[in-house]
Amino acid sequence: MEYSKQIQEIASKLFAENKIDYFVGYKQNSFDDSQVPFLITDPAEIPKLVFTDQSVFNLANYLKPDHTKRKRVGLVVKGCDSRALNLMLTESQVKRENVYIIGICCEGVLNDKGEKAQNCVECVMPDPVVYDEMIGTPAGKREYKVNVDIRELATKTLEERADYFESIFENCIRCNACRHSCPLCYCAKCCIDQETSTLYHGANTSSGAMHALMTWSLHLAGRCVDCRNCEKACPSHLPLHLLHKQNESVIYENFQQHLAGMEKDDRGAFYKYNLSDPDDFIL
Amino acid sequence: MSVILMETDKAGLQKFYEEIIGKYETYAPVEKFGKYDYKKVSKLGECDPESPIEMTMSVKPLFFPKTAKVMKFKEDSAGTTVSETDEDPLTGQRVILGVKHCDARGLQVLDQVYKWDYIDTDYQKRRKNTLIISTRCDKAGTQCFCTSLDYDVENSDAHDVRIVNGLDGKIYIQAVTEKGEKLIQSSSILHPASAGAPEELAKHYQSFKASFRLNMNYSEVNAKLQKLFDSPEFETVSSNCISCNTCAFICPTCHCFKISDEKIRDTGVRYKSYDSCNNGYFTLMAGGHNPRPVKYRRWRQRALHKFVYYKERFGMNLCVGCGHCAISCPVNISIFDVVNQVVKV
Amino acid sequence: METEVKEAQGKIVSAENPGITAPADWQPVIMGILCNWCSYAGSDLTGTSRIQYPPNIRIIRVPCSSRVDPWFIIKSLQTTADGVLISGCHPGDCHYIAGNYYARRRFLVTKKLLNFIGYHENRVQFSWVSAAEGPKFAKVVAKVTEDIKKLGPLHRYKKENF
Amino acid sequence: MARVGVFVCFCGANIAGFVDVPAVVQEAKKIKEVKVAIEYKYMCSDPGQQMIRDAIVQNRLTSVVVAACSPRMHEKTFRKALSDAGMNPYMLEVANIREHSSWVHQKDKKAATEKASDLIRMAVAKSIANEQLHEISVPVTKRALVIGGGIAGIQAALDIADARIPVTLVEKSPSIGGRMAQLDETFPTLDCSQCILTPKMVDVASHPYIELIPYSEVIELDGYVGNYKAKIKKKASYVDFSTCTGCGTCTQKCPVKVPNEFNMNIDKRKAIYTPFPQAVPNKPVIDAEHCTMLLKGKCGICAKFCEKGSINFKMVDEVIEREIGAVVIATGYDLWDPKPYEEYGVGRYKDIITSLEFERMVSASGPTNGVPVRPSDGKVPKNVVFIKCIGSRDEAKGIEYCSKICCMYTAKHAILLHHKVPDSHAYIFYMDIRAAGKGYEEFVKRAQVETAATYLRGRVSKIYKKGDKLMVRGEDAQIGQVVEVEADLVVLATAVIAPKDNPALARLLGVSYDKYGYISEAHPKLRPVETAKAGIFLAGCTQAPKDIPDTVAQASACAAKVCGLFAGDTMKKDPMISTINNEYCSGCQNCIKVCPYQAIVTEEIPLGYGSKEMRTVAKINEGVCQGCGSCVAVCRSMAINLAGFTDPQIINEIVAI
Repeated sequence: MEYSKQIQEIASKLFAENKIDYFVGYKQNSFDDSQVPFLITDPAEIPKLVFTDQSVFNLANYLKPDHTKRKRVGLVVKGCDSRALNLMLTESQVKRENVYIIGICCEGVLNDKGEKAQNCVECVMPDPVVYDEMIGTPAGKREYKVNVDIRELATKTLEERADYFESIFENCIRCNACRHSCPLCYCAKCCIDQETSTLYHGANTSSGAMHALMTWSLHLAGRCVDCRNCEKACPSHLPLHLLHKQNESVIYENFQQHLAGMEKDDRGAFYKYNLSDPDDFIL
Repeated sequence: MSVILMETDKAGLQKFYEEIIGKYETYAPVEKFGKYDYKKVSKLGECDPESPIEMTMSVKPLFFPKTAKVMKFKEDSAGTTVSETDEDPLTGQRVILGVKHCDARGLQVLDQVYKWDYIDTDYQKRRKNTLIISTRCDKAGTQCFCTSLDYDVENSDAHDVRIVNGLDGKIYIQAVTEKGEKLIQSSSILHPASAGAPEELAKHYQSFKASFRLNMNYSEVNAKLQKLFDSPEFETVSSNCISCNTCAFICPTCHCFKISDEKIRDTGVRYKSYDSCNNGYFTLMAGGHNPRPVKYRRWRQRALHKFVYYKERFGMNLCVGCGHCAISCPVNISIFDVVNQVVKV
Repeated sequence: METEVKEAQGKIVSAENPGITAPADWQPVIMGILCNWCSYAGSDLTGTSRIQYPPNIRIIRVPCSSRVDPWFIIKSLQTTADGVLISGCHPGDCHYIAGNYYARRRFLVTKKLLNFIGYHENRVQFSWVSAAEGPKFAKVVAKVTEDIKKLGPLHRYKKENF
Repeated sequence: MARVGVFVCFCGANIAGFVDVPAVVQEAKKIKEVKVAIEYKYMCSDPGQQMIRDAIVQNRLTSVVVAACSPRMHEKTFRKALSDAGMNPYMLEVANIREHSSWVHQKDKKAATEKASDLIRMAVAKSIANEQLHEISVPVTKRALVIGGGIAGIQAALDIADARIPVTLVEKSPSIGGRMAQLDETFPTLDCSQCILTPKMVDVASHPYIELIPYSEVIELDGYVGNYKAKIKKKASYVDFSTCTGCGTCTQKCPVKVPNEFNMNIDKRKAIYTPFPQAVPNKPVIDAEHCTMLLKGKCGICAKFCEKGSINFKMVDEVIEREIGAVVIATGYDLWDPKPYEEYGVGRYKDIITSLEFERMVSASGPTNGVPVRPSDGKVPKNVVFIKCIGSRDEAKGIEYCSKICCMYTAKHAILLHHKVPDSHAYIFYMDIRAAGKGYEEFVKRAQVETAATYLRGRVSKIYKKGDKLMVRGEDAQIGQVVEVEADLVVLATAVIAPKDNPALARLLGVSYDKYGYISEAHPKLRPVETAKAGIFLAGCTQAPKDIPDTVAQASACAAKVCGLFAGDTMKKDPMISTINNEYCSGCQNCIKVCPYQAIVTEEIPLGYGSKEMRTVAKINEGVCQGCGSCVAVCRSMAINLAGFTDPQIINEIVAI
């Protein structure tokens, strides 16, 4: 997957036609083959733009208010990124006319071990679901499979699961990188940081971390698009995807196979209901 | 500066470690989720004192924990009564293995702020009762730049014992402080180093120094930065920062914290936990005013605090060049690149 | 996901971490969050008809089950409660047209997630109790109390024991 | 600093018998914020309330906790006590230690006592987070919309208008009057329907406070109680009512003949027509489905003969808007189509008719000038068989419920038949005679005695033709034999059903309706004239089958409700509704998606202090919000809170025990 050329062309075209105020893409790191997000306002920097299977970060993150200042943006998105973008559009965080979306038909990106990332192996929608311009050939929707780690954990005993997750919460340092790297965590002030609120549990203990991460994952339930920005951002390398994939699997099998951000104007699973939703778990 | 210099071989070093773990309450890098963090260990198998710097968290939490109880309180008809928290687990006599030089230097830098106007007794206690055994890296990490800062890495006195893997296959163990001397002398495994040892150490340091990707002229950078408060460059260097706080939380010298009370029924505990100046509302005031609402101002604060303000106040550079921030940063912003770009323009 | 409850002579063993035990006469605290129009009225009816049930439940009144934010549950489990019971109107009976349908979705996901990270699934239970179902409310409370007594005290993620 | 007073009630022995009240009081005293804790026999009694009032004043309390019976019982009582003591009534919390403790743990006093003090602890903790709330007042538009111009609509409109409140009366047919206008005489008094109805119709037309909009439909209603906005579609009548004198020439000259639905299609009307002679307004309309001019563009005779030139074939439907404060639904009823009764030969035999067809026949102004005739040969029938419960009480073919009025009007028909055709005889097959009502039973007796109508208890199993007669075979349960009656005419008392467009209307008004399509009332006993949606009321058969007296009574009840609603310039409203904190709102608008009342809208606010850039946040419409809290639970940034059940209050409760 190597689309640097096309992206550079499109970017220069957009600047030339004055369609955008700035462009968000990827830049090669000098010290290794990894890439970082790259925001340009000056067309002169366009040649630095690249896109390969190292273009990991979900750039929809840069549509959050404190980045965009509501300017017109040109943006490169992969399948999962575009789903996140779709949700940001439905939740009216972005004005459609303010983003020029370059959708990439993604063939999967690499993890830091250099092999295809897990979420790409399990990806249900490699093609962009919303775009102004598409690069690559659409591969089409794939069949949804329950995450391998979830399946494995489900076979463990309650106690084992409890121990495992307690170790996760113990190792959390509550830097909130997971939240800040998530394109869908755009709240003006996150509820778990509202010192004044009684929900607030500031102590950086395992219970504090559990509280924060559980609340966070429930706020992303039915919205998470599995881009794994959070996991990559986590300085303690915690397997944060577990919480999201768990919710996703429950929602998928119980709520009409709902997957976040697949269709236009699709609201998160918690903002709609169906009369036939499961009722058997209720006494 | 102590002269005691011992030597041994790989096997000997392992024995030496085992001996220490046997004798003292020992902390060492333990792998969890692919990241090494300093935990209490009971046998050498659990830990890896040679853990690679990219994969290792700072040792700071052993002195300034990510969260600590400040006090307990009880509320009833008598009013509010405050009481001491139970014994702090980190204040016992202990040895820490596999500390990086930069990390140890970080503690030295932190000491300044903790013995400044307010004396943090807990911190002091933890420092006093701790013996730090530091292993000098053989090779610099991709983001390391400790050698180009304001301290002498080769002869750093930030740790008590220094371990160097000599290029000649021998392992040299050098005491830096009295505490260190006692430890070494009490050991049965080590034997005094041969005559050529100091040269070996110097050679090793040279090869180590040569392996750095990042180098800068500290005094020049520091001097220039002092005049660059209004540099527009801060905006460009911070353009793709996502204000995620990671850099501050894993930094060995960041020391901002917040206070929170947790109350159940009529009793509660007051906690002191990490906080970060990258946080959008770190400086948000009660009236609603926020002096650093945008990320470039927060970055300017971070850069200047690391490279100018702290130096001015305490004579030490707050950044120790460990590169943890750049490694952990989801978008690989390195404070090294930031300051150098700013001074370049 | 289900795991059986461990037994021990004369002691109640915590289902989540068997290290923790409690005396046989241990009494759990159960947080009951009831919607005002059906379940709370139902619980009042239980009282007026003098139907007896175990005294472990502590009742909180909310206007509608849709008012219940999942973190009420998390907070309860982290602080005072060994178990949580949330009750609302039967589907279709919601005083606010459809509140309980939204609530139902959140409840399912929350329950499964809590079970996933290591809470026994009986720690958090839900019920539909109408204003006329006084006897049912008593039955539900009795069942939940029984379940949670079996599970023993909740220890994990409790805010540090003061 | 919070100062809380705790007041524990013995409730005689109800609480004190099973809870150690003094111990509970001692426990309460241990709580930091509690400045005073008092026990008393009956807190709800005047002395009890006096204690509360005094304690508030003496101890400068900031909130009050009453530990007694369920808040559903006495919350209002104690709130009043608070406000009497000059305290905000919403600083009260009730700890329900009777229904939730003493009455349900009668065997275990210790546990009951512990639980009671925990409940108090929770209430105290909650009350600390209570905020001062004030009743919300919403402005009201003092105009009522009445949908349906039958007797129910007419009565409601007149009563409301007489209270000098403007009314807009919307009727879908060209004239008001509804079903009652089709009736000949009414039971049990046999006074002429027209004679009592038409004066009211005229009143409506001439009333200064009534705006009559005939031949039109409500197509949209938004807003909330006191502040609705209705869109009304006026169907094109092709006649300019302002100039038309109602002379009727056009109707005479019109060549097109169409079955006359007012007369149950027994005779014909013209394509331009007034439904019946006393129609109000008495202006003709053109039936666009049959007018050759409108269909083929030929004819236009009516226009030629109209001196006023009121005919306008170019006229189109017009939508008008009205701002209104309340709605009365009075859409009346339809009649069930007896086709499923094949064994009776419905549809095959001309001489089987429905009651309303019979009603029209015996009506003096009807198609047959008041004489019943056989549709087949126009002969006057001698033997007439009336069959009741056609479709009613018949789960298999029709509906389960009883249509209520059939027993009475069938009796009436028997009497009328006797009046019109003295030598005739009426046979009435029935399941039960339901004659509950003033003078009803007597009326049935009158039918049985005076007109010697033969009442046969039992179902009719078959009707077959024999010559030009109809043979009605049925069982007479009283003698337990199969009987056969030779009939000239068979009249079916068909069931009353809800108008078929009721559900559609209910949806657009946002009210609920039952499985039969009748509009549901808010409470079957205590709120029978309100719908669940505030400010929308119902009158007459749109709710369930009713006779005229009931309908009129309910219509007047609606009027009373509407007048009550409009009594002041503003309405008072419970303040326990959602509020939004703009600072935290991220404008994701998910609250809008889950709000069952469309009570949330968006508003644009400056990005920061004095900033030109705007951002979108949610805004609660105080008038609409009912305080369910759905939005609060889905608000991830915790920008929304529900007054009276805020997050701090609930969490305080959780951590208090």
